[in-house]
Order: sequence, then C-alpha cells, then structure tokens
Amino acid sequence: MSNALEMARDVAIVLSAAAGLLFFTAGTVGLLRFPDLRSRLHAVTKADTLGLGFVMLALSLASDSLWAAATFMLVWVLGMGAAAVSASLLGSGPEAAPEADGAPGSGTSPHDRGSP
Amino acid sequence: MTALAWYSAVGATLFALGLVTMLVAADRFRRVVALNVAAAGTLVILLAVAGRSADADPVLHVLALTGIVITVAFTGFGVVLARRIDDAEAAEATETAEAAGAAEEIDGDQP
Amino acid sequence: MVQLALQLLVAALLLNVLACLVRVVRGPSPRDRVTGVVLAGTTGAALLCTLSVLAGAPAVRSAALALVALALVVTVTVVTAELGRR
Amino acid sequence: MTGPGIVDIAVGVAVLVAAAVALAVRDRLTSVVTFILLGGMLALLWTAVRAPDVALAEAAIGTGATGALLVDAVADRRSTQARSGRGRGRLVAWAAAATGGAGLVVALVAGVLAADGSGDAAPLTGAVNEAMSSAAVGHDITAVLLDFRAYDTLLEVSVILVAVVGAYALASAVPPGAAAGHAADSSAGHAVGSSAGSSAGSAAGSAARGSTPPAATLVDFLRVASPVLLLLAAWLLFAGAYQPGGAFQGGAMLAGAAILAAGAGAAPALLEGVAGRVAVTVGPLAFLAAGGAGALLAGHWLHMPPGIEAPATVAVETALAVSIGAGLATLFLTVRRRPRQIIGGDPA
Repeated sequence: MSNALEMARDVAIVLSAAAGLLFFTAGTVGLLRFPDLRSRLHAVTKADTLGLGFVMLALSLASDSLWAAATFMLVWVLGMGAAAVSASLLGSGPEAAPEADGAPGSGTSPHDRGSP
Repeated sequence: MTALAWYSAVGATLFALGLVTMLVAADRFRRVVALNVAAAGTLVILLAVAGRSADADPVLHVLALTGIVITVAFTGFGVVLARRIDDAEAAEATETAEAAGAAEEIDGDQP
Repeated sequence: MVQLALQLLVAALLLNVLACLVRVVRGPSPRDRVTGVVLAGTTGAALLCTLSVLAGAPAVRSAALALVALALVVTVTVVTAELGRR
Repeated sequence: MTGPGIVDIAVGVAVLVAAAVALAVRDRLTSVVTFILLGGMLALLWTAVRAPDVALAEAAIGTGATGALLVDAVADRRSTQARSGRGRGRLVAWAAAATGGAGLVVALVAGVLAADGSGDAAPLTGAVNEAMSSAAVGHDITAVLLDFRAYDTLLEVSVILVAVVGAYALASAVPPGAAAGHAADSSAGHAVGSSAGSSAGSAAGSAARGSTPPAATLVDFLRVASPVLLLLAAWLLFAGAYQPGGAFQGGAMLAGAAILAAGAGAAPALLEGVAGRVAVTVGPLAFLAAGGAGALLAGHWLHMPPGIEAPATVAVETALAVSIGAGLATLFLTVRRRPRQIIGGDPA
C-alpha cells in the first residue's frame, strides 16, 4: 500500500471514530436531558446505534482481515436488532405512558424532532 | 507506578468496598451485590498479577474463570435465600400488624 | 495516530457510560433506570471491539457479540417481571 | 513493565466509580443496574490485562445470567427501596469498617507488590507451555481447565449443581402468607418447544391474558436471533480447543438464549421434568465417566482415556456446556418461582 493511501486510511479511521463518538455523546446527552421515558429511549437507541455503526466502520478499516470486518458488521446488525427490541419492549405498556412520569405538561414527542 | 500497582490498588479498593458493605449493610440484596463486588476485586488482583509478564499466566486465568462461575452460582442461591427470608418476615409482619401498608412492609420486623 | 485516537475513543466512551449512571440513579421510574442498560450494551460492544483492535485480541470480538445480544436479557427480564406483578 | 496507559487509568477509574455508586445508592434496582454496568466495565478491564477468556466469560455471564438473576429478584417487588438500619451503633460500625477497609487496601497492595518484587511467585506460563505437548487441545487455558487442573473444574460444576438443588429446594416450599400464584407469562408456553409455531401460540396465550399487547417484537426478533445465539454458543464451545472460549462461555450463551426464550413465553422444554434433571447433571456425570475410564485405562484418575483423548475431551466439554447452560437457566427460572414448571417435580 502506498504511503498516501495509508495516510488516507488513517484519516478515514479517525474521522469515522470521531463521528461515532459524536453520536454516542448525543445519545447520552439525550438520555440525560430528555423529559420522559419514550424520548429518552428514542435518543439512546437511534443515536447510539448510528454511533456504533461509525465506530464499527472505523474498526473495520483499522483491522486488516475481512473476517474481522464481517464480525464488526455482525455486531452492528445484532446491536440494531437488540436496541430496537429493547426500546419497543420498554416503550410499550402502561408503565411507559408519559403520564406515569408525573410531568404530563412537559411534552412528549415534539421535543425530539430537531435533536440529533 | 506500574500497571500492576495501579490494578492492584483498584482491585484492593473494590475488595475492601465490597467486604465493608457486606459486613455492615442491613439490606440483604445489597449484601449479595456487595459480595459480587468483593469477588470482582479479588479477580482484578488475580488477573493483574497474571498479566504482569509478557505472556499472561494461564493458570490464574483458569482460577478467575472458576471464580466467575462460582460467583454466579452463589448469587443465584443468595437471591433465592434473601427472597425467602424477606417473604417470611413480610408474612410475620402482616400477621402481627394487619394495617401495615406497602410502604411499611419493609421495616415490618420491628413493630 | 490511529492508536492514540482509539485510546482516546475508549476513554470518551467510558465517560459516556459513567454519565448514563446519572440517569440510572435519578430514575424516576424503573424503566428509566433500565434504559441505562440499553445504552451500556451498545456502548460496551463498541468499547470491547475497540479494545480488541487496540490489544490485538481478536477473541474479544466474540465478547462484544455476547454483550450486545445479551443486553436484551435484562430488558426482557424487567418487562416480564412487571407483567407478572400486574 | 511500563506504567498504566490511558486505557488502564480510564477503565480503573470507571470501575471504581461504578462500584461505589452500586454500593452507595438506596434503591435496590439502581444498585443492581449499576452492578450490571460494572460487569461490562469489568469485561473491559479483563481485556486490558490481557485475559480475553475471562472477558468473554464476564460478558456472557455478567450481563446474561447474573444480570437476569438480580434484576428479576428486585423488579417484581412493590417497593424497591432498600431497608436501612439506623442509630448511633450503625454509624460507629460503618466508621470502624471503613478504617479497617482502608487498612486492608494498603496491606493488600503492599503484599502484592512485595510478592512481585521478591521474585518468589514466578508465573506458571513456562510449566504450562512445557506440558502442552501432552494435552489433547491446543489452547492453554482449556488444557489447564480440563487436563492439568481437572479437579477444580469438576468441583466447580458440582458447585453449580449444589446451588441449583439448594435454590430449588428453598423456592419450592412457599412460605405461608407469601403470594404463591406468581402470574407467570408462560403458562401456555412452558410445555411446548421453541419452534416457531409454539412461540406464536404462547404469544397469543399471553395476549389473551394480559391487557398489554404481547411481546410480538421480541418473539419475531428471537425467531431470527436464536439461531445466531445458538450458533455463537456452539462456536464459543468448539473454538475453545485452540483459542479463547470453551465450555463456560458456551454454556453462558446457552443460558442467555434460554432466559430470552423464557421471557418470550417459550421456556425450553429441555429444562422440564426428567430432561431437565439429565441436562443439569450430564456435565459432572460425563466428567466422572471419562475420569473413571482414565483411571481404568491409563491409571490416572481424571485423566482422559488414552487413545481417544481428543473426542473424549470434546464430548466432556459439550456435556459441561449443556450442564452449565441448563444449570444457570434453571437457577433463573427458580428465582421466578415456577419450580413446578422447571424440573417437573411436584413440590407438596
């Protein structure tokens, strides 16, 4: 591999890892700041899954073998499935209703439209 | 400071935290969790010692594996035991004080 | 450069997990607390994969697979336990 | 040996913070959830000290079996507040214990560093590598587990067996006044296998009973994911011959899959009745059988029978994985207080 190509790969790894970290942090901030359970789940599952995808992309670039890259992609796919199922389980049922939070006036869904 | 010293300090702190809480705490579930934390502390020291040489010591790794499985076994047994004792106390409390509500149920052993 | 970037990524992701402890402690409902496990499952898988590249231990990738799949176990247990209580 | 790097410092601090939070909070569920997060961080720590086998076991057992056991014991209570003692005596006890704990930390660290500096406690890596030529498997940790220190492993699976029997005995006799009818979600699902049709049937059953829609998403996900989970368990089991993995990790994955299936309303039929008893005990029995054959044929107790070492090791390890998986899953289902449905006994 030529020197320039290797440099480009390193830059791509760092950029992708930074993007992943950005989305992970966005998910954590959402978990801490959003007002009710369902918006928090929304932040955690969507942003974190995207962050996981970016980190896995960076690691696939950083590892040399195709087998490793396939495993990272499998982790991502399983992570998407597990996060989606967790969120739909936690978000359904009377326990998850916004009123159960004790703060019905703080709004439920419109909050998360403009956030990452 | 070497990595061995750092991890020994972490492990010893975990072990002391878990042991102190297990001996002093009043709540049974907290004692089970504390015992788990103390077990993790011993494993940290064990594996820090195993990892000090260039290629890690497999015998200590095997001991740690055994420790993890034993820990989950006694956790299961301890949880069942704690629930059983709590249920017995709750039943006793409802017998002695009929009007005990859900909130007082926990402190029900001292009517 | 890549090594240092990945090390910093590990530290920052660990900070994320620690920050989610705030939500776990504050609650208020049980399900809010369990949301922390969902986050820790995803973030923990990313952390384990990163460490497997950093430490050169390919077997840890299987650990990441196990973690991401089994994080669901806690969620399922909580939800079904609540169903049983009703 | 170099000083601790960024990763070492970050992981150590995170573990300490999580442990302190898990032990300090009043709410039981918070404590348990924090402990599960601590388990994930411990898996990272094991990777950082180059123990991938232990990391694998921690990730599979810590989040799967331990997490499910603790969360389930706490989550179906009306109140999750921990009971707390009061009074001056308790304060004195805490102060004394904290002083003692600090002394313990200093003594432990000093002891470890002194032992390392004296050079008496040389690692056993060399001895293991020397003996590897006589082992039936190529991975040193599996060889130590099943060959060089087989007593440890045998007694360890026996401990699981004892824990399962003890928990079952404790849980099956319901104390007076306690809620005996634990409204489990799978009265329809427990008798059937884990095929697609039966999962759908049990989901419909729980839909008829509960007011909420059934966990249809979960059932669908498991239909796709359980083959992946079982494949991963088998891969961990058989890859243990030449790389990190083995009976414990594979068994823990099996237990996780079984707990997930039980949550979806289709507890594996293998865990009930005579089949359950066989599944829990097959590991120790196979180990004893192989060890006895070794005693007869090779003259060494707990030595794999000569000539067929490799197949015997694989067979014993498979049996151990089944036993560990069944044992952990049975422990969990016992905590759920459905002993009647688990081992099929009829607790009077």
